[in-house]
Amino acid sequence: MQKINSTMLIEKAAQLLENGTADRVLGWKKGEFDYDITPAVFNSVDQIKKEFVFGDFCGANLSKYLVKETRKGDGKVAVFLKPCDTYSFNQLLTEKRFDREKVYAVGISCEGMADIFKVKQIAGDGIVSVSSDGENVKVETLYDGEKTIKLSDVIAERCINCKSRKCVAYDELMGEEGEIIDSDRFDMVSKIESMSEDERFGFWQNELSKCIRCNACRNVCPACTCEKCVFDNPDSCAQNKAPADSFEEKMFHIIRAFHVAGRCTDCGECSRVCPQNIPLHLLNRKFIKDIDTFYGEYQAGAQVGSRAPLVDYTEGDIEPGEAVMKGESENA
Amino acid sequence: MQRIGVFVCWCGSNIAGTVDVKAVAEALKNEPGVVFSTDYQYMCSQAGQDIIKNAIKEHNLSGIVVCSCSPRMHEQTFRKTAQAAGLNPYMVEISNIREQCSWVHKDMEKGTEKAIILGKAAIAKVNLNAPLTPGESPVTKRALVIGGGIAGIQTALDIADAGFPVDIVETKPTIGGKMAQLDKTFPTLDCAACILTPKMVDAGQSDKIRIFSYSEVSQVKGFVGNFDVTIKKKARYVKEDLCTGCGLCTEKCPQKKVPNEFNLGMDNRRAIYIPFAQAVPKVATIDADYCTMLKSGKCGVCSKVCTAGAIDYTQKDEYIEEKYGAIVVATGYNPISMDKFDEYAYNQSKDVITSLEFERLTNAAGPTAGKLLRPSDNKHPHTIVFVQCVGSRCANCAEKGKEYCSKICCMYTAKHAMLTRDKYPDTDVYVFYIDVRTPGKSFDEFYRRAVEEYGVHYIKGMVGKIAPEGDVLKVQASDLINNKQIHIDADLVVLAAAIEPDKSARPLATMLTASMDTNDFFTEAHPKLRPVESPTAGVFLSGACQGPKDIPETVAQAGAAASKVIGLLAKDKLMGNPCVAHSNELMCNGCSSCERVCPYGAITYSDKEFRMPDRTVAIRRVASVNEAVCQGCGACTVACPSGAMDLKGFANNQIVAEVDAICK
Amino acid sequence: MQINGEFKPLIVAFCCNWCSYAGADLAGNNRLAYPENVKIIKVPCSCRVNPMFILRAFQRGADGVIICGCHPGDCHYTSGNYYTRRRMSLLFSMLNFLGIEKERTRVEWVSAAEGAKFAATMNEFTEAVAALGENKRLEDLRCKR
Amino acid sequence: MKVTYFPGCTLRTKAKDLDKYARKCAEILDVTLEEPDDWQCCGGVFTTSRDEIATKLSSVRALKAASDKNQPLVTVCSTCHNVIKQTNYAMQNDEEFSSRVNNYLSKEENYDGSAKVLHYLELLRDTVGFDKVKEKVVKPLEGKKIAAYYGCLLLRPGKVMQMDDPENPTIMEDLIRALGAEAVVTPYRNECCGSYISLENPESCTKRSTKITKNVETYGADMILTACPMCKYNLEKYGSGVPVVYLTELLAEAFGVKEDENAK
Amino acid sequence: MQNKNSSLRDEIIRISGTNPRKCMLCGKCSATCPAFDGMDYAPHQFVNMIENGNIEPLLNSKSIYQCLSCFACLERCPRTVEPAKLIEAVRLSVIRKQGANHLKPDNIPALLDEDLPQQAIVSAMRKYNK
Repeated sequence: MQKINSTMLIEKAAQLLENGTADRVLGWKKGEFDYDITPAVFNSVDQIKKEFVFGDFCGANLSKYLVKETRKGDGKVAVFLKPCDTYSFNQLLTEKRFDREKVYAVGISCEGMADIFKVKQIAGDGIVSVSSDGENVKVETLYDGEKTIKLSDVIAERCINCKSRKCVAYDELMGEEGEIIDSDRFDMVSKIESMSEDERFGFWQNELSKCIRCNACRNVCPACTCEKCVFDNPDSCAQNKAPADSFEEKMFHIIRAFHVAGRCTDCGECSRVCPQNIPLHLLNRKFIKDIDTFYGEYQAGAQVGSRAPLVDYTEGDIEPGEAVMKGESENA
Repeated sequence: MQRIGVFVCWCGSNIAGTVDVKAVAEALKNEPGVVFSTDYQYMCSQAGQDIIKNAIKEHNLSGIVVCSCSPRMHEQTFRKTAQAAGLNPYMVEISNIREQCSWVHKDMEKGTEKAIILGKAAIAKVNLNAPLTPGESPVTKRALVIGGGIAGIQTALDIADAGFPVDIVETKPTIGGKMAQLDKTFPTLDCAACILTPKMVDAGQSDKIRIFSYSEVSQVKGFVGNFDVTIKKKARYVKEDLCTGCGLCTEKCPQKKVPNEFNLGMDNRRAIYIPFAQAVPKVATIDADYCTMLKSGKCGVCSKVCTAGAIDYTQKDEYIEEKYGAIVVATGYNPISMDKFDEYAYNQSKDVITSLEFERLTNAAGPTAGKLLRPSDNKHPHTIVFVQCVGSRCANCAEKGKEYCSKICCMYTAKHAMLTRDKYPDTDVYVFYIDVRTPGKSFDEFYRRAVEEYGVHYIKGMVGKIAPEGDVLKVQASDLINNKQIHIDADLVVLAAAIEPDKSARPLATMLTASMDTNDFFTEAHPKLRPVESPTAGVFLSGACQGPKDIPETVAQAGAAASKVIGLLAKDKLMGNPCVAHSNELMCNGCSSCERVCPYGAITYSDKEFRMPDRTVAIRRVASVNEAVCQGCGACTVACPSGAMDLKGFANNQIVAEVDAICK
Repeated sequence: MQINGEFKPLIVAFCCNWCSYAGADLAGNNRLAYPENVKIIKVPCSCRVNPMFILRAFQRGADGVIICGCHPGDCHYTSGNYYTRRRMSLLFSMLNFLGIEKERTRVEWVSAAEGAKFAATMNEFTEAVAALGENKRLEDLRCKR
Repeated sequence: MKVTYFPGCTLRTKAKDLDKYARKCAEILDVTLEEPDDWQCCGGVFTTSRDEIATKLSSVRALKAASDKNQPLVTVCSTCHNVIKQTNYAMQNDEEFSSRVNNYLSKEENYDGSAKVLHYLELLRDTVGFDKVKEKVVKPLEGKKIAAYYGCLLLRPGKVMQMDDPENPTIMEDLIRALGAEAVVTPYRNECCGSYISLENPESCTKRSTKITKNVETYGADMILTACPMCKYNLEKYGSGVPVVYLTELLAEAFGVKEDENAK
Repeated sequence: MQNKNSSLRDEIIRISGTNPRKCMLCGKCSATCPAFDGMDYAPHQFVNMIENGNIEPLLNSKSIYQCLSCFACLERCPRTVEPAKLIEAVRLSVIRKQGANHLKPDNIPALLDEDLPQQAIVSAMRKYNK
C-alpha cells in the first residue's frame, strides 16, 4: 500500500473542486518554515496547485475548522481527515457543531507524523529547510548544514502511542481504513500516578510553571470550539488573560481539561502546539484513563451521538472518595 | 449599585446568646452597598417586619439581608414582607446565623465573627441579585391517590366531595388495605368492617372516583399541577366491566391450595379469587402463579362456569397514561418479618403468631370464623402470652428490627388482651411490656380497663426465649418488678411485630423525587407545620407511609392531605419558581450537553440567526429553557462548557461572590 | 487561618438545599457543635457546584472544600447528585494527580435527617484538613490575607 | 484442597475421636488438614474485654500461620472456633486492639486480619458442599432420629460468627439429612449446657443440661449431635441420658470408616 | 446516688467497650439468661448499677462467677448493650487484683473426673484467674 503523499491529495482536492463536490477545500499549506504547516482553505484549483502541501509535518487536525467554515455560505467544504481527526470530526457532530450535509470528508490513512521538536533535538536549531521522503528526513540548518535523520526516530509521541489508525468517519477513503490499536498511551499517566503526592506536585509545578498562557493549546483543540471561551468572558468569574502566579497556571489547565473531559478524543494537538513543550495531553489522558476505569471504556468520537460520561450516570457509580484512591492505584 | 438594608435578628436569646448581634449589625454597616443596618429581638414578629418595611421605604432599599434563622424557616416570611413594602421578593437574602452559627457554636467571639462573615456573604450575593418574576403554569384538576387503604380511601372521598376527580391506584385486587383485615378497633371496639366497608362502597360508587385495583404506578413525570403518570394495570384475566362478582368461579376452581394472603396464609383460597366478601371492586382475579390454565393451558373451569363471560385468559398488562395536578401517597405499612427474632420461635411453631394474624383469628370472616383456636391443633388456648416491642426500639447497630416505636402495638395488644378475656374468661392472658405507651384520647383508660376490669396480667419485662415442647410453648421471661425470671407454659404466643413502610414506597419515592428518612418513611415538608406535604411540590402524604399511626390519626391526616390537594386544585394557575436556568444565546454552542443532564426535559433547541462580527449572518443552534418545566437544579449550568447556561437566583457570579466573601 | 497561633482550617461547604442544608439545620436544632470555620454555601442541588467554585475557594484561601448532597437515589431533582458524583470523582482524582492533597476535597451525602452525620462529617473533615496544614498547593498569593 | 487445621487442647486428650474422625473424613472428601507446627491452646472461652491481649496471642499466631499459607483456618471444637473467630473479628474491626496485639508480636509475626476462619461444618457446607458429602455416604443413617445441638458458642455472636441464623440455624440439620438420618429440630439447641461451670457448680449444670435433654426426649430423638467436647461431657454427665455423639463420629459412621467400638 | 464510683465505672465501660446508657430497661438479658437462678444480681441490674456507679455490690456478687459467657444476652439485646461484656469487665476488675483469684490451681484436682474435657479447666482458669 502506497503511503499517501502530497501529489495524491492535490489531485484529489483539485478533482473535488472541479467536479463540484465541494466549493472549497480545507487542507494544509506551508507556513513560514517547511515544518510549520498550517491549515488553510482553498477556493480554487490554481491555489491548490500552488500552495497545497501534505507530508510528515501535517499533524494539524482540520476538523475544528469546519465549525466556522461551514457557516460561511451554502456550498460544501471538502476536508482531509487523518484517523485521529475523524474522531474529533465525530465528536463535533455529536455536539452538533456543524452540519454534516455541508461537508465532504476524505479520510486518509496515516502511519504517524514527525515531531519537529524531536528533529530539532537531533539536528539543532536554525532549521532552514526540512523534507521527508517517507523514510528519511533531510534537514538543513544554519549552523551544521545538511543532515539526514531516520523518520522513525522523529515520530511524534502521540503517534508512537497511537490509539487508532482507523478512519471512523468519511465520505471517501484514501488508503486503508486502518485498525484500532492496543496502545501504551496511559503508561506515563500511570507513572505519575505511582509517584508520591509531593513528586506529583513537583512534576506538575515544574511543567505548568512554564506556561506562558499563549492559548495555543486551547485554540488548536478540536474540543475547544466554544462560541466564547470562559477564560475570555468577563462574566464567567474565570476570566484571566495571563497567569499571574502558579494558581492561575493550574486553574487554566484544570478547567480546560475538565471542560473537555469525556469529549477529548486524545488527538494530542494541545501538546503538539505548546511552545513550552508542556505535556498537556497527560491531563486529558488522566481523565480518559479515569473514565475508563471508573465507568467503563469510552472513546469520544468513536460513534456519533454517544453519550459522554459526564452527561451520563449509573446508580452504582463509584463514590468520589473511592475514585480518588482508585485513580491513584489503578495502574493496570 | 444596590442600596442594601441589613436586619440582624436576636431570636430572643437563641442568636443573641452566642452572637453579639449589635456588633454584627455594626460590622455589616460598612459592607459595599449597605446603607442601613439594625438589629431587633424578633425580626419575624409583626414589629420586626414593620422595621423592615419602614426601612425599605425610608432608605429606598433595593435589597435586604436578614441575618436570622434558617431560610427554611422564614425566607418566605421575609420575602412577603419585602413584597408588601414594594420590593421584589427575590431581592431578599437570608443569612443563617442561628441553625448554622449560634446553635452550633459556644464561643461568643468566634460566633460573632462567623455571623459577620455569613452576613457579608449574603450581602455580596444581594449585590448581584436581580428582581425575579415567577412564571405561571396551569393546573390539571385531577388528583391521584396511591394506595387504597383507609388513608387513601378517606383522602379520595374528601377530594371527590369537593368536586374534583380522583383516581385511586391499589396494588391488591381490592381497596381496603390493612383495616379490612382488622377485627375491632381501639379504643371504642367498634368493628373495623362496619366502619370501613361503607367508605369502600362510597369510593366505589362515587362518580368522581376511579379505582385502578390490581394496578401500580410505573412512571411519574412532570411537576406540581402537571404530573404525567403511567399506571400499570396488571392482567387479572377477568374483564372488570363484565364480572358481576357472583363468586361462582371462586367456588368451582379446582386449584384449592393457594395460601390466602388476606388471612396471612392461615388458610387457602382458589387460584381465582375475590379477597373478601365486601371487596371493592367486587371482581374476581386469577392468580397467574397458580392457575393451571395459564400455566399449562389445561382447565378453563372458571371460564365455563362464568355466565357473564368475563374470563379472559389472554389479558395483558395494560398501561394507562393520565395527567394529574396533585399526587397523594398512601402506601401504608406492613409488619416486619420475624426471621431475625427466632428466639421467639415464630418459624418453629405455628402457635407463635403476629398480632395481625391474631386479628384474623378473632375476625368473624377469618379462617376460624372468629373462634379463637390456635393454628397447630385448632384447640382453644388457655394461656396466651403477648410480647410487645418485637423489633421496635432496637438500636440501629443491632442490625435487626427498627429504631423507632411502632406506636400502635401497645393499644392493639391491650385490645387483644381485653377482648380475649371478655370472650374467654377462662383464659389467662399475660402481656410482657417494656413501657406501655398510651398517649391518645381514651387510650390510657382503655389500657387500665384491660388490667383492672379484665384482669390481664401486665408484666414489666421481656420474653427471652420461647421453646415449643409437647403441646405447650415454654416461655422464659423476666419480671423486672419482682426481679425474677419467670416461666410460663403458654398455648399461644402473640408477637407485636414492629411495622415498617410498604416495600413499594422506596421506588415510588424515587419516581416522585420525594425524600424519605432512613427508615423509608416519607419525609414531610416540615415536621410540625407542613406534616401532610412532602418537600416535593404537589406530592402529599397520607397515613402510615409518613410514620406509624393508628386509624384516627390516619383518617385525620387523610383529610388534611385532601384539603391541601383541594387547595391546590382550586387554583387555575400556579406561580412557578423563578430561580430557573436560562441560556445566553450569544455564548451557547448548541452542543446538547445541558439537554442531556436535564431531568425534566426543560431544554429545547432552535436554529437562530446571528450577526457575525464581519457583518455576515450565521445560523446557529441554541438552547432555550422552558421556565415552567425547569425546577432550577442547575445541573445544566455545570454541564455547559461555555458558561452560557446560568441559574437565576444562584448565578455563577453570585455563588463566586459568596465564596469570595467567605474566604476573604 | 491562624488563630492565636493555632491553625484553624477554613472549610467551604457547598450544601444542597433539600438534604444537606436541611441536615445542617438539623445539626443546629440538635445543638451538635462543629468548628466555626466551616462556612456553608447553599446551592439548590449539589450538581450546581461548578469545579470553578471549588478552585475559586482554594484560590481565595480555603483549606478544604466539601460538597454535600442528598444520598444517591434521593436527589430532589432525581439525578443531580449522580452527576455531582461523576464530576467530583473526576475532578478530585485530577487534583490528586496534580499533587493537591486528596484530603482537602470531599463529597459526602447527608440527608435532611442526618444532622448528627453532618456535624460529625464537619468535625472529621476539619480535623483531616487541619492535619495537612494550610493549603499551599492551590493558593493564590495575591489573595492571601 | 488444603486447609490449616487447628485441633485445640481437648481434641488432643479427651476428645480424640472428634479429632481422629475429622481427619479421616476430610481425607475422604479430598481435603488435606495441615496442622501448624507449633500451635498453642486458644485459652478457652473468649473474653470480650478489649484490653485482654496476651491471652489472645496464641489465636493470632494460628491465624497468622493460616494467612501466610493463604489457607482458611479450620477448627472443629466450638470453643476454639469461637475464640479464634472472635479474635479475628477484633483484629479486623478494632484498630486499637489490633495495634496492641501487633505490638506484642515481632514484626514478622504481625498479622493483618486476612485469614478466614471456618468451622468444620462450614467447610463441609461451603467448601466441600453437602451434595458431595452425600455422595460419599456408604452407610446412610436411615431411621435414625438425630437432634442437632449447637450450644452457645457455635453461632454467637451472630454478627461475628456469620455461620448461620443464630436463632434458627439449619447447618447441622442439613448435614444430618445429607447423611440419610432424620433431623429433629429442638428449641433449646442453641441454649447453653452450662459450659465450664460444671467444674465448680455441677448443680447449675445439671439444671441446664437436663432441661435440654428432656426437651429433646419429648421430640423423640435417639441421639444428640454436637461439635463441642464440653457440650458432650455436660449433656452426657448431667443430662437425662440421651446419647451424645460428635458430628465427625456421625460422619465417619456414614462414610463407613468408624471403628468398631467392641473391637477395641 | 450512693456508692458512686465513677472511675471504676469508666474503667469497666472502657474494658467492655459497650455503652450501658443505651439500655432501655427491657429486661430481655435477664429473660434469656440460663444462669439467672444462680445469680444474686441479674444481668439487667449489672447494666443499671454500673451506669449509676453502684459497683461495689457487683464486685462481691456471685453472679460474676455464674455467667457462662454463652452470649445469649449479647445476641438478643435489642439495644446492643451486651450485658455479658459488662459482667466480664466487672469480673476482670476483681480477679486482676493480687490474690483475688476465684479458683486456685490447688483446688482443681479435687474437681476433676476422668472425662472432664481440658477446655473446662482452661476456660475456668481464664474466667476465674489472673
